Amino acid sequence: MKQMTYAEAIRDGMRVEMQRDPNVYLAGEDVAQFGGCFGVTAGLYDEFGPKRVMNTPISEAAIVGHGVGAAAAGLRPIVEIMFVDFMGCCMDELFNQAAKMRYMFGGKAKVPMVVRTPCGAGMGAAAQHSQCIESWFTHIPGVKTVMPGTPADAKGLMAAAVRDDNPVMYIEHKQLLGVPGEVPEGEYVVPLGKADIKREGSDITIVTWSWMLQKTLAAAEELAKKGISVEIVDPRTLVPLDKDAILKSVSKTGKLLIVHEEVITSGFGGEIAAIVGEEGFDYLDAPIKRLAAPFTPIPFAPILESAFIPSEDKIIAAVESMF
Amino acid sequence: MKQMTYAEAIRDGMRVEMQRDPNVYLAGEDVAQFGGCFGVTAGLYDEFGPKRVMNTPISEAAIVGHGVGAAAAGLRPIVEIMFVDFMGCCMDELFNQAAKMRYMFGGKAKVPMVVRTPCGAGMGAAAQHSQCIESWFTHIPGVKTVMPGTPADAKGLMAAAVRDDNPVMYIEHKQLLGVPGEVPEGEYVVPLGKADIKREGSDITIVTWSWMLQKTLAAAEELAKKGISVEIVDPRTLVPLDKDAILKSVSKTGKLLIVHEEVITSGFGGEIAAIVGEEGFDYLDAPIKRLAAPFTPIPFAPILESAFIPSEDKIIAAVESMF
Amino acid sequence: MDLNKEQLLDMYKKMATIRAFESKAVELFAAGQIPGFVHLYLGEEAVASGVCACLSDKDYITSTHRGHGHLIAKGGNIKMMMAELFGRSTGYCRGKGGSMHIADVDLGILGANGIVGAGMPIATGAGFACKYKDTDAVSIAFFGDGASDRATFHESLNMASIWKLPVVFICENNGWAISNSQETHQNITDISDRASSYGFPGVSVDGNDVVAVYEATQAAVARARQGDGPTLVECKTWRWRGHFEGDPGAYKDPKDQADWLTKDPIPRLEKNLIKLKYATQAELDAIKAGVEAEIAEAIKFAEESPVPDPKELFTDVYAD
Amino acid sequence: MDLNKEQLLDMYKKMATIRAFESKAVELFAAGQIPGFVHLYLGEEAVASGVCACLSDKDYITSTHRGHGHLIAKGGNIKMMMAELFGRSTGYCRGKGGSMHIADVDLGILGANGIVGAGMPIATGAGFACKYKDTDAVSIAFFGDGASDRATFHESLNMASIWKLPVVFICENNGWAISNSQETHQNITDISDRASSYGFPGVSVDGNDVVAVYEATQAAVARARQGDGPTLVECKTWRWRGHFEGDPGAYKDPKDQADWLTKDPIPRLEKNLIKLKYATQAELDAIKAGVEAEIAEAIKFAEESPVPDPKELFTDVYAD
Ligand SMILES: Cc1ncc(C[n+]2csc(CCOP(=O)(O)OP(=O)(O)O)c2C)c(N)n1
Ligand SMILES: Cc1ncc(C[n+]2csc(CCOP(=O)(O)OP(=O)(O)O)c2C)c(N)n1
Ligand SMILES: [Mg+2]
Ligand SMILES: [Mg+2]
Repeated sequence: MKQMTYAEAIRDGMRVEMQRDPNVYLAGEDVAQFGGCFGVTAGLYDEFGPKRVMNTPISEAAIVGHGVGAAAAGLRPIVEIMFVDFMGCCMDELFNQAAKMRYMFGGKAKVPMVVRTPCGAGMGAAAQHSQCIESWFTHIPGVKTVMPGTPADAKGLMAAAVRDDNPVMYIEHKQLLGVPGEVPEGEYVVPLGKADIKREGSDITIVTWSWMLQKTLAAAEELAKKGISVEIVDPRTLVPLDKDAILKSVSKTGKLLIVHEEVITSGFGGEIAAIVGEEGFDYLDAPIKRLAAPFTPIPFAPILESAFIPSEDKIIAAVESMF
Repeated sequence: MKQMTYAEAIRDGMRVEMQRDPNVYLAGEDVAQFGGCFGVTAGLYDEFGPKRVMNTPISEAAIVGHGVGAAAAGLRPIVEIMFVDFMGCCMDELFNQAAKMRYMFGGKAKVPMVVRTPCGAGMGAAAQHSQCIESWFTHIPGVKTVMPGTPADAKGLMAAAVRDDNPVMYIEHKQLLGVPGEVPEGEYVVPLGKADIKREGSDITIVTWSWMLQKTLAAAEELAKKGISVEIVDPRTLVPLDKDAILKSVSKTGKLLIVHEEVITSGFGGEIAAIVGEEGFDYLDAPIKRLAAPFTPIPFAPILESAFIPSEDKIIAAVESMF
Repeated sequence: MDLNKEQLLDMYKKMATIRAFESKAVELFAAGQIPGFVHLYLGEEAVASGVCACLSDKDYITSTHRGHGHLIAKGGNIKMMMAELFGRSTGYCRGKGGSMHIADVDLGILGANGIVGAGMPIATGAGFACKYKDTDAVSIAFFGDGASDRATFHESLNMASIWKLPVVFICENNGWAISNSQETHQNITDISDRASSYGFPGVSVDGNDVVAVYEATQAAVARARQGDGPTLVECKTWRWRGHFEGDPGAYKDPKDQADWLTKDPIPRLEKNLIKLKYATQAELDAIKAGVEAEIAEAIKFAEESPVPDPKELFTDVYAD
Repeated sequence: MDLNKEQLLDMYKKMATIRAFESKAVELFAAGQIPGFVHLYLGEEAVASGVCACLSDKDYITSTHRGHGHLIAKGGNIKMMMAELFGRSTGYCRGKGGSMHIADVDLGILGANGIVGAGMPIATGAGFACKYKDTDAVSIAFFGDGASDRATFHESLNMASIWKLPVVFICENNGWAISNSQETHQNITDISDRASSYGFPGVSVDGNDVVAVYEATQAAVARARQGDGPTLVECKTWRWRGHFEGDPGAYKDPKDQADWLTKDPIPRLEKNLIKLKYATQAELDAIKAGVEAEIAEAIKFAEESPVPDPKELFTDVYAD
C-alpha cells in the first residue's frame, strides 16, 4: 500500500491500464502537457507521448462522439469532459450513440469507452461549474455510472471502467482530488456493481457516495459519540447498483437515510428509496429519508454555496430526526 | 365544448395564445407550410404568416438557444424539437442557459420559452425516436415539465405554458395525437402544478400521466369489474408537482402504484415513491410499487416493442399483486 | 477514367440492386409489411455506389437514416437487411434496430443512424482508430445537406483536420431536408466550400454520375491513405421520394422533380457501358433480372423468418 | 477615421477602466478576496471598447467567461461588478452569479457565460427579437478563438444568416484556448474566413487597435441595422495572463509574450490622441488617475457590502 491523493490514484489507475493495453488512450481538452484543468493527467503525456495523450479542440460532441467510433473500431478511449456540467454539449453522443449502439445492432458492437469528468460544488465556481447530475446517466440503459469516494476506489474503479466493454461515466469529485489515502500499487481492480461497507453500524443505514461519503464518515464519528451507531453503505457504482448490499444493511438497522449532493428532485436517492421502499418495506421501522441539495441552481457566494451543500451538521440532524 | 383530437387541442392552444399575444411565435424544423412532422402545427403558417411561424435548419442547439435569447429579449417563443429523443443535442441550452439564467442573474431576467416536443413508443420508430426521458427535465431547477394526457389538458396546459414566465418543457405523446375528447373553446387555461383526479376510487391510488393515463383508465374499468376500485391521479405537470393531491389520495386508499413509460431506473416514479414513502409512510398498508418500462433501449420489432411498453394487462396484474 | 469494365459493371449491379431493393420497399411499406419509418434512397444510387467502389471491408463507413443504399454498396447482405426491415430475428440486428439502425461491424459498417449528423463524429473516431493502429484504412461519413448545418458537422471536420485523420466526408446534397430546400436552410450553393473553414480540400461533383463520384472519392481516399488528412466531397443529387414513405413531398416543384427524373443515374451509366462496349442492353437487362430475383428471395427469406423471442427485449443492453 | 475627440477619449477611458479593474482583480484574487474562477481581459481592452463604442443601451451583447471588459465597455456599473466578484448582496447578481455570470439586462447585457460558445445562440435569439419587433437594434456575440470550434458557432452563424438577423459575431482571437494555441486547435489562420460557410462577410482586424476594431464593427453594425444580416469580425489580440488567475501560462513562449506586451493597445491609443492633439499626456494621466479612484471606490463599496442572506439560496429559481 502507498499513500496517494485521490487525483494521484486516478492517474495511477489510468497509467497502469495504459501500460497494460496499448489500445487505451486519453483525449480531452488540455489533458496533454498542461495535465488537465485539475492536474489529474499530469505526466501522462511525458510518459506515453502525443499518440496516446491528445489535446482536443473545444468540441464536446466530437470528443465523446469520436470516442464512440474509436471504441467501436477496437480502441479503448478514455475521454475527458472538463466538467460534468458540460455533458449537456454531448448528451446525444452518450445516450443515443454510445449507450444504444450495441443493443440497436443486435449485440454485434461494443463501445468500451470511459468518459472521465469531475463533478461537484465547494469551490465557488457557481451554477455552470459545480453540478452533480449522476441520476441523468443512471437513466440511460447501456451506460454504467461510477462515483469513487476514496483514493483506493478511484484507482480500482478506473481499472474496472477501462476494462469494461461498455460506455462508463467515471465521475470524480473536485473536492476529493486532494484527499489522501492508502492505495494498492500496480494492478488493482474494484469490480463495478459491488458496494462497500465503509463503516459498520447497527442503528441506521446511510447510503451515500462521492464527496458526501467523506462528510458522512465524519458525521458518523460525531453520532457515535451521541450513541448512534451508523452503517455506511457506499454503492461506488450507481449502475450497476448493489441492491442486495443496501437491503441487507437496512434489514439489520431498520432505518435508511440517503445522502447525495445532487439536487433532491429526481436525484438518484429517489431510485434507492423506491427500491428499498418496495423490496425492503418490512425491514423499515421509520420512513426512508433523503438528505440532498435543495432544488435550486448552485449560487456563487460562499455563504450561499455552503447553504446549498449537504453538510456534516445537516447529516447529523437528519439522522437524529429519525430516532 | 367541442370534440377535438389531442393534436388539434395542442394546435388550438397555440393558436389562441398567438392571437392573444403578438410576441408568441413558433420556430422549429418543418413547422411552417409542412405543418410539422406529425401535422400538429398545420394551418398556423397560413393563419399567422412567415414572421410568426418559422422553419429552422437542423440545428437543435440554435433552435433552443435562440429561443433563450429571444425570450430574454422580450418574446415568448414556442420552439419545437421534433422528437424528445433529440434533446441530447440541446441539453446545454436548456439546463445551463434557459433554466439558470434568472437565478444566476439575481432574478433580473426571465426566460418565457416553451419547448414543445413529442415523446413515446408505439410506432416502431426504434431506440432513437421512441423515448420518454421526462425525469431528466424534472432534475433541472428552473425548468417546468408538462405532460398532458387528454385533449382538454393538452390545450389548457399549452396556454399555461405559454403564459408562464419560465422555460417549460411541454411534452406531448405521439400515441395520443389522434385521441379525441371534449375541449373548451376559446381561452382555456389549466394551471401548472395542479393534479387532476381522472377517476375516483377507494382501494388503490395509481399516479400516472401522458399515454399511460389512457391505458390506466382502461385497466381501471377492467379492475372495477373485478371489484377493485382504482383512483387515478394525473399530476399533469411533474414540476411543479401537486404532492398534496397524491398524498391525499394515498391517505384514502392506503396503496400506491406509479405507472410510467420511462425506463424504471431513475424514472420520475422513483421521485414520487420517495416523497410518498417519506411523507405518507403512515398511510401505506402495502409497499409502493412502480410499473414502468424495463431498463433497456427501445427495440424495433413490434413484438419486442410491445413487450417494452407497460400494457393494460401489466397494469391489471400489478394492481392485483397488491391485494 | 481509371475504371475498368469489371469495376463499372460491379457499380452498375450495386446501383441496380439498390434501385430494386428500394422499389420493393415502397410496395412493402404501402402494404404495411414494414413497421416504423422508412427513408428511401431512390435516385441517389450513384453516390453510395461510386463511393463504396473505392473501399474495402477494412474501411469504415457511417450511414444515415437513409441508409439502405450505403449498406448495399458496402457489401451488406440483402437477406439480412430485408429481414431487419421486417423486424425478424434473422435480420442484421435480430429485429432490434430496423431500417434506421442496420449495421455490419465486420464489414466496417458502423450503422445507419436515426440522429441526423451523428455519424460524423463516429466516422471521425473510426478514422482515428485506423491511424492509431497504423493501418492504411480510411473512414467515410455519409450525411445530407441538412446534416451539414448540425453541430457535429463543424466539430467533426475541425477535429479530423487538426488530427489529420483518414476520413472522407461525403455530403449527399439531395436538395432537401424534409420539406426544406437547400436554399432555405443554408445561404450557400456548394456545401464543399465549407471545407475551407477547416483547412482541407472540398470538391463538388454530379452525384448522379457514378464515375464522377468514384473519381472524386478515389482521390480523397488516396489522400487519406497517404496520411494527408480529410476531404469533403459534395455529391449533388435529388431525393426522388418524399422524405419518408407516407410523405407525398407536395412541397416539391413538379417541374424540378420531372427534370431530375430525367437525370436518372442508372440509364446514364447504361449508355456509358454500351458506348464503351462493356455490355449490351441485353446483358444489362439480365443483370437487372438477376437482381430482381435476389430481392424476391430476400423478401421470401424475411417473410419466412421468425419474429424475435420476446426474451430478446432484455439481451445485449450491456456487453459482459 | 470618422471618430471625433469625444468618442476617442471615451474609448480611452473605457480601456483605462478595464485595465485598472483587471489589474486590481489580479491583486484581489491573489489576496483571496475573490472566490471561484477569474478570467482576465488584460491586453484585450481595445476589442470590447472598440465594439461597444458602436452600440447603445438598446443593443444587446452576450459575453463570455472572460467578460469584465465587455461589461465595462457596454456601460456596466463598476461598483455592482466588483461587489459581484466579491459575492456580495449589492452585486449585479446579488452574489449569486460571480465573475462568470454578471449581467445587466436593462443595458442589453445578456450575461457573461461559463459555457464556452453558449452566448452565440443567445445573441442570435436577441437579434431575432430586435428584428421581430421592427427595431433597428442589433445583437453582438463576443466569443473566443477556442469557441469558434464549438457546435454553437456553426449553428448560430448559419441560422443568423438564413434569417438575415442583425447580429454581429465578434471573435476575440487571443491566440489561446487555455493551453492550446490557435494553430493546435484549428487549421486556419483567419477565423473570419469561416463566414464564407454561411454566405455573409467576415473580416479580420488588429484587435489591439481600437480604431480598427471600431471601424470594422461600425460597418458590420450599419449592415445589420439596415437589414442586410450578420457579419463575422475577428479581432486578433493576445491574452496577457494565464487562462485564469492561478494559471502561470507556462506554455506560452516568453518571446511571443514579450512581443505582444509591446503591442499594448493603451499607449498605442495615447500616442494617437496626443498626435491628434485631442489630449496631452497630463490629461490622459488625469483620466487614469480618475479611473483608479473609481476602482478604489468600487472595491471599498464591495468590501463594505453585506454578504447575501442565506435565504437568498431559495429565491429566483422561478419567476412567478
Ligand atoms: C438531430 C436530429 N434532428 C432532426 C431529426 C429529424 N430528421 C430526420 S431526417 C431529417 C432531414 C435530414 O436532411 P438531410 O440531412 O439533408 O438528409 P436527407 O433526408 O435529405 O437524406 C430530419 C430533420 C433527426 N433525426 N435528428
Ligand atoms: C463547453 C465548454 N467546454 C469547455 C469549457 C472549459 N473552458 C473554459 S474557457 C476555455 C477556453 C476558451 O478559449 P477561447 O474561446 O479562445 O476564450 P479565451 O479563454 O481565450 O478568452 C475552456 C476550454 C467550458 N467552459 N465550456
Ligand atoms: Mg437532404
Ligand atoms: Mg482564446
